[in-house]
Amino acid sequence: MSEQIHHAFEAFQRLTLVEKTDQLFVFLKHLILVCIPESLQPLVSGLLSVVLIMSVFPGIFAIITVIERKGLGRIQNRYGPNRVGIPFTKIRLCGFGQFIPDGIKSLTKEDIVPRDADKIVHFLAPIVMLIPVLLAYAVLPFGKNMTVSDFDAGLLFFFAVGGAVELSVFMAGWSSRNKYSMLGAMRAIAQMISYEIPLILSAVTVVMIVGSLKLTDIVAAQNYYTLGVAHWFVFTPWGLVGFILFFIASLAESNRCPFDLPEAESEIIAGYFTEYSGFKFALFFLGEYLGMFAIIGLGITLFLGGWTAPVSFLTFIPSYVWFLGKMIGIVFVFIWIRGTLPRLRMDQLMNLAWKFMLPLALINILVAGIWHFMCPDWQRWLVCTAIIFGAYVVLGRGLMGNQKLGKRTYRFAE
Amino acid sequence: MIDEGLKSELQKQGVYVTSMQELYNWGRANSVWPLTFGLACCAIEMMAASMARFDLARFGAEVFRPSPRQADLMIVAGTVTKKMAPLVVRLYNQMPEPKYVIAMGACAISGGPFKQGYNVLKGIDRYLPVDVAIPGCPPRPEALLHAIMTLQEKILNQKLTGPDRPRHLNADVEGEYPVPTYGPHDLQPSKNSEVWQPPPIQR
Amino acid sequence: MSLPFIIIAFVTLFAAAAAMSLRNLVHCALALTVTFAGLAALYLNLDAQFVGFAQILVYVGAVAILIVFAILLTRSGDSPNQAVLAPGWFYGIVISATIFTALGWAVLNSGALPKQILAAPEATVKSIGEALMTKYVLPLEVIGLLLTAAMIGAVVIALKEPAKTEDSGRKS
Amino acid sequence: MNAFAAQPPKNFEVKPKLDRSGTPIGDLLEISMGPHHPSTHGVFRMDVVLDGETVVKLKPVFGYLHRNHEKIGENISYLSSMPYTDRLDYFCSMTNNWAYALTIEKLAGLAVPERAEYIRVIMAELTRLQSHTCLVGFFVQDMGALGTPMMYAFREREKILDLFEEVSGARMMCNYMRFGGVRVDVSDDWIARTKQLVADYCKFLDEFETFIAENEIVLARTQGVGVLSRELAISASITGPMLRAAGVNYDLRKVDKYGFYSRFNFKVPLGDHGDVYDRYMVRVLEMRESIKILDEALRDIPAGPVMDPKAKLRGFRPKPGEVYGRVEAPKGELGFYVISDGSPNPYRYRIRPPSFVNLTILEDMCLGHKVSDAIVILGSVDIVLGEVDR
Amino acid sequence: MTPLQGCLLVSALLFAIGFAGAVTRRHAILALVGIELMLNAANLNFIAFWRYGAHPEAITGVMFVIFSIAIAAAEAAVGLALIIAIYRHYKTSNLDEVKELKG
Amino acid sequence: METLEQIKVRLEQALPQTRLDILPNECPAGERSLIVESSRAVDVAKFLRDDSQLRFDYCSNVTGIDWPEAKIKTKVKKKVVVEGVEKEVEETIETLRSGHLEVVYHLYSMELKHGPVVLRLRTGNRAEQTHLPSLTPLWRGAEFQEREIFDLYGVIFDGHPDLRRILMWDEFEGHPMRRDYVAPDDFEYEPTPHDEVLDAAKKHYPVAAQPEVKPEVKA
Amino acid sequence: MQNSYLVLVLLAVAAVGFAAAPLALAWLWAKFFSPQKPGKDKNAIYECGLEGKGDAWIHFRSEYYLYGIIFLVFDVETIFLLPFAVAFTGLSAGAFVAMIVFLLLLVEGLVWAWRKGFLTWK
Amino acid sequence: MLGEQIIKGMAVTAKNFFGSYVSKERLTTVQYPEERLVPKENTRQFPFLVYDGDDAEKGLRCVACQICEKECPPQCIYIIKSKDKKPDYKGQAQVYPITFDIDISVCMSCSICVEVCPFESIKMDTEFELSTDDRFEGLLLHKKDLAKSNSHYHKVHAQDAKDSDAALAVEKAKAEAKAKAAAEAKAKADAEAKAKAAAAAAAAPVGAPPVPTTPPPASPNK
Repeated sequence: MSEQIHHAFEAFQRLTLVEKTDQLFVFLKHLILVCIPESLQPLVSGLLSVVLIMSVFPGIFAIITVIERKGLGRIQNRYGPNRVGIPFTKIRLCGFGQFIPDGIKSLTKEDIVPRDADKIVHFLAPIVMLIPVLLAYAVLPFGKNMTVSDFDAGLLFFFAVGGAVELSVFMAGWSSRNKYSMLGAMRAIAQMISYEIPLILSAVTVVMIVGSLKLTDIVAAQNYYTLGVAHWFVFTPWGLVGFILFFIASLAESNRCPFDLPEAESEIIAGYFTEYSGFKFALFFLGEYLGMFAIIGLGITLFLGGWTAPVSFLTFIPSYVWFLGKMIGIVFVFIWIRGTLPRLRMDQLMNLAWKFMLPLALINILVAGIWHFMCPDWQRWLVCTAIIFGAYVVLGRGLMGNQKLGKRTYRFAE
Repeated sequence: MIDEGLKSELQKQGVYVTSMQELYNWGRANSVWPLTFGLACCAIEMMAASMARFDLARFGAEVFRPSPRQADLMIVAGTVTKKMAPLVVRLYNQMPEPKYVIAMGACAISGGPFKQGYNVLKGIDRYLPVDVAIPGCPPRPEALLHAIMTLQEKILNQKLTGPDRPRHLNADVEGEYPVPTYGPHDLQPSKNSEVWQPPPIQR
Repeated sequence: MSLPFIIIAFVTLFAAAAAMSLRNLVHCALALTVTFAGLAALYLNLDAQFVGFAQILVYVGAVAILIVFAILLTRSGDSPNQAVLAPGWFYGIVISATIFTALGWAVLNSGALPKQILAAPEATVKSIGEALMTKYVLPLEVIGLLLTAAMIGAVVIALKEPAKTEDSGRKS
Repeated sequence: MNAFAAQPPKNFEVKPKLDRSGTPIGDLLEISMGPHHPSTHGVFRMDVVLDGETVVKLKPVFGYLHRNHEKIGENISYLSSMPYTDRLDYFCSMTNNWAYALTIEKLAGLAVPERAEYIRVIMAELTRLQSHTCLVGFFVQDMGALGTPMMYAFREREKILDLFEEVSGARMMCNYMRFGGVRVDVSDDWIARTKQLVADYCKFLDEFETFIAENEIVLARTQGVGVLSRELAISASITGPMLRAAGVNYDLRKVDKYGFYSRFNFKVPLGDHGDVYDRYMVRVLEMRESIKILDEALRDIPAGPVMDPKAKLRGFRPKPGEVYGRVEAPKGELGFYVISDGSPNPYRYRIRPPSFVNLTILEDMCLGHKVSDAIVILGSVDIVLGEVDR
Repeated sequence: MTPLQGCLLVSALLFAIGFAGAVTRRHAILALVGIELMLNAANLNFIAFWRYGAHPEAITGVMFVIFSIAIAAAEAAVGLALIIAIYRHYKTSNLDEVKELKG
Repeated sequence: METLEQIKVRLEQALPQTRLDILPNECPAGERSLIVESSRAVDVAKFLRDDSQLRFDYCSNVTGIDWPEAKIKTKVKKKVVVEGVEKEVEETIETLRSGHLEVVYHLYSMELKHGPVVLRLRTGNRAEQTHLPSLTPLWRGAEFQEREIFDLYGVIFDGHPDLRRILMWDEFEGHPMRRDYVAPDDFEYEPTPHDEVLDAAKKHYPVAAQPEVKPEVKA
Repeated sequence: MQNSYLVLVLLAVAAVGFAAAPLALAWLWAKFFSPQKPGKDKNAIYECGLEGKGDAWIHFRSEYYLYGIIFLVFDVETIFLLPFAVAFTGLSAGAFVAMIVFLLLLVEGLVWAWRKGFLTWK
Repeated sequence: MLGEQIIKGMAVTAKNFFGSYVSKERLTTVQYPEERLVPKENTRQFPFLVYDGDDAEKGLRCVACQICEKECPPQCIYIIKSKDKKPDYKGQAQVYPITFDIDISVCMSCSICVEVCPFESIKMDTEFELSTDDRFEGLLLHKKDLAKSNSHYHKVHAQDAKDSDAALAVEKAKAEAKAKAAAEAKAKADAEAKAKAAAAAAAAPVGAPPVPTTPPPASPNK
């Protein structure tokens, strides 16, 4: 056994410093694994990964809630939470401790289950919500050699479990037996199923070019540099469109503004979790954010090169830092959008999904095919861009122009 | 004779309970989520308090929850009419414990300028246990911030156990307050004498 | 017959039984979802990864939703006191028990079943894709036709308009 | 078609328009939106019947803030009613004050010094600015924006409130005007700062318009939603920006020429579609016109007293008679109808609130739209419950 | 018992459960759900035979299941649409009542 | 705009057998009003709305007024010959005013931008003859205001499409804006007791008689 | 292969644990310190402060179902599209055309629904 | 172009976000307990009673005329007059309030009491940090809570206080001049008559409040 440890160390020694920082966690895991009997290795390996996921992402969630409140505050010309820090001390930490009292409070809040509610389903809904959300993390490559389980059909797995979130939302809304919850649940399902198709179809283009559903393969396909700039798929016409479609669809899938209809505060109170109090409500919050992180992680993997650096001279930064950095960056954009845009209406939401995004995603598949079959020179750029742009204009006009939306001029009476 | 080990054990437990109490109170005090609930003029000042100039968010209290299930604090901001009073009480009842009430403005405290009206409740404290009252018509947004700080102070001084523990920790105290019904001229009953015990008129 | 297989099979069958016997239709649908998920797990257990995930995608993600919709779209008539079982349910049970007995007997006593266990076969997505686009192109197109027909048919059936009356007026 | 031609009012029988098929495909869902609802602007309640998400019936329910203004006003003196008018439309205490003061001045035949009239115009237009700004903020929030437009609106409102507070002593409940003038004179410094604010306001409006006015989502949510025809608007006594958005040129500042509005050069923006977007844009354009008025008023304000020396506050007993006075409040025509019987208290003290009357056609505008639209339409009516229920 | 036999037994039991449900429950949706279960039981057989069968290198079983899933989905869509249509017509989704109403 | 007299003349021509009175108004603004008998109110209103010179298409304000029975003291100047000299003497005449409810409509024209014409309708008395025709079918804007008058004054508008209580709750009895409405006694506690409060409190607590209204010293 | 599914099981268990542990903690807290206080109003359905009228479990409109169908069809389509996409790089243009035909068949249904106005949410 | 305006809108929020780090204009928060807004000249919250000098009891300007009590719209002032009299700032003997309560749980901060007060004795304070959990006693301000010195008045409303002092000084001067004139006029009369006249002059304003000469152009003819 000591020999194995020695081997591991030796292999680690051979790496450069950059690689060492990059592979630190992989090495540590490897180190632990070689110390235990072989029969237990899969279990321990899984446990280690799970523990890492369960500690990192909920932690990010906690911080993000504060960052979101502070960021929205800044957008709105104010400070946001800045007085709560570490308990028992006077340290304020610029308010970054705000999530601790929120957590304590929701833990100690009374839990109310409505009399007429379906109590079992009402109880199960928040728990069921977390399962698919966390399962989705199994296939994400967080860094170089840092994929929990690299399935052959990893992408399909992601979409498959992602689709199961609808059910928990439905469970929550239906079991509460509240009209607002019910409306929220129906809206949530209609919205999620509508945006799942563009989400999948926009990812199909990447699969076509890479030729694998393995997320590690997809990252590897983007991990080379020309003139120091990475070959991320977002830098191709089809990739850009795919990324934008994926981005919009992921906003909708994670119920974020401007697609937050299921919990539209100004219309249906709090949507499907109107009747949830205490920690169950916090679990929905957690589930929603973890789902958002997961789907952003997938978006990064598909279009933004996963854990790779955008330019070659930045590759010294560890891969997991890139991944988390990109993820948090996109979360910032989500927050930014939330601070800016009003909400769509239900029919507009559906129109956008079915009449704009779905056709565009299908055309994008065609474009990806053309891209593959055309010889790699400037012509294919031109052709692909032209097709996509034409489709965008036509579909966009169909979406906006049908109702003659636009700027107006006004009369003035003396 | 208590031996030393038991004594230290007890002390440890005391410290444990105390620190838990402090943590509990600290958590509650710094995460007071109000119910989105505006009645009248004061509601505008309540909104102003959550806006950029005054920024209620600094106290971690900007998360206005539209559903009473997720709210901790009911800011009764404005005139409570008799037509509205049963709804206010019901909303309060539907909030989970621990919950607090701030009566913001003269109307909410006592009916204020409108107390002569036939449809105006002379103070929400006839039906609900008011924790903090803010005078003013309407109170300035800073006054609301001050009230939130007063409330936080009050929460921080609450005991977790013992006879003087707050209402929500006491199993013997009812969790709900009776909702009045509409009568021919007035609400029935016109007050909840469990909550409302005014000092006798002396003069 | 590994332990995971037994557990999964038990859960699946239990959920299936629940789905067929619970009173509340939504509960039935949820139990059914568990059955589908369990089946997917069985497929995974049988090394059919793609099929397993496809099963989750289609059945848990889509068919279950459709069933839930259908339940919500057709309630109100069913009062809870009504009998949930059709008359003659007893015969149904008997017949299905008979079927199971016959099948079980056949399975356990059949000599035609291969006895040796081969190494786990490869059914990668790539191989499936290649097979799909070469050998199975015609079925693929037929399935496309079928799906389109099913979609149009279902839409027409579900949204059939009994009478053309006035337009719904102030629509946005 | 002449819009002013006598039109029969809309049919009151509102047939629940169900589905394209004519038969209900689903059950109708009865929801009461409010009184405790995040976007009914207070304790307003709409009993909504939904078919799916489409509104097939909508009954407004009032009275949750019925504070008996009129009864109290009949039992207290003329002067004492003045602070109560602040609390009618609690965004616009200045215009409420003015309407009441104007009515009593008409009743008692009081004159108002020139400077006081100018101050009134300045205050009223500042009020209009802040009321419309807030409305626009609220209205975008009703559409689901997370408070950001509202925060910007309130940021500007605070600046105007600072000016109000400096003069009258209170942020919202100014209680500033009196019969025959205004309570306190404004300082030159104040006028200078108001000029500054007015100059800056255009910048804010420009920024706000880039922010929201042509945003695709806002366009999609507002254009063609909640259309109000000219005929119905006139028949239903709609006033204010709502009426003008429906294309009727009727602005009391032009029609009645009260105050010194005839001296100022401003125009009345009119909409052609009468939908939510027009109501929003008419308000925005009105703000720009208000800025013009303010510019002129702040430039031309004369020196002089601010109170009619004949006016007396205490023991005010007008001769018997009755009068109806009205001004163009930000929300529409705000009228006071006062009957005096010669005693210190009015015999009848009636308030004609604009938003109460404007709500008449809420149901007509909402029917057939989605529930989300109902919220936006309600937002575009711009109600303030203090005024609706009084 | 070989793993294949286990799979086949589970499949048979599933089939029986589905059949029993389809026959005994009054509610039309549950009848459909029963049929769906029976289809799934068949799918399980396909996979089991592919996995433990004689020619696992040929992926016929998998392909069959994929097509079968597609067909089952189409069947569910049309079947549920039928139930909805029946419900709209008869205001019940109870099979017996529908029978009675039909006369 | 035509004067009220002209309008009256034209109305009487157009609608014969309609009794119209003009109520004088002493205040400087001098908005006099047209009293119309309730049976012809709809016709008069229609005329006012549709006449091409009047076009009162905008009903701004609808008000209810309660006039309970009261003794009205009016001072009349009389010429009396006292000892051969004609003298003007003021004499106070007391007349009994029968109680009634009044509804006042303020009509304007948006098209011609003139107004107002004040239309007054009176009920027979305050108890049972409280029916008046509703003008809501003519001016939709009167809908809620008439409902409010029904709620607060008890005037029943015939022909109103949706006459329900609007401000008070449905179980409410009585009409609170009437001048004889007695508000519920709920001034149980007032930290600064004023006379009427203490009177109310005395009624409320008949047993524990309250001390003098304002005792000398407070402890 | 089997081992990689172990992680899934572990994750699922962890998810349940992650949800259940705080709920259990909250339950313990309620048990020992802050007692549950159910009541008539508190456990009634929230409806803007009014007493609830009518049931929320109503029969919904079939428009929802329509989207369900189209979703299902496209969802099924993806299980054909994904293997195709994976094999795409090694396939001929003919196979690509075949897949485009397959897609066009589905798009035809979509276009039909679009034309008929079924895609318009009502 | 679809999406163009959305991006413009996002640019506005981005401008505000980054602006909040550099410009005060884009970060308008006043962090209340630590920072405070600059008090405005006319800000009013709740009334207080002004007294001159150091003794709250002796220097109180209020003469319990009860005008404010009558005019207060929400009826939140409660006054009990004294039976005896004490000299006011002009030296005239005046009644004074034994009890002067203001219920700030009712007060609507309208400042009508200030306007109608002929004696410059009730003014508006700017204190707003009054939130309390004691609704009954905590919000009923008695005379001792209400009485605040003139210097406090100067602190909260500098300009107003100056004007008010000036008006009082004029009045005082007038009263003195009047007294002097009266004294001179009466100088020729005999001692008894003089004494009588002085007593009468002092007693005169007790029944009705004196005619004010202060800014509110109102005449107390109640």
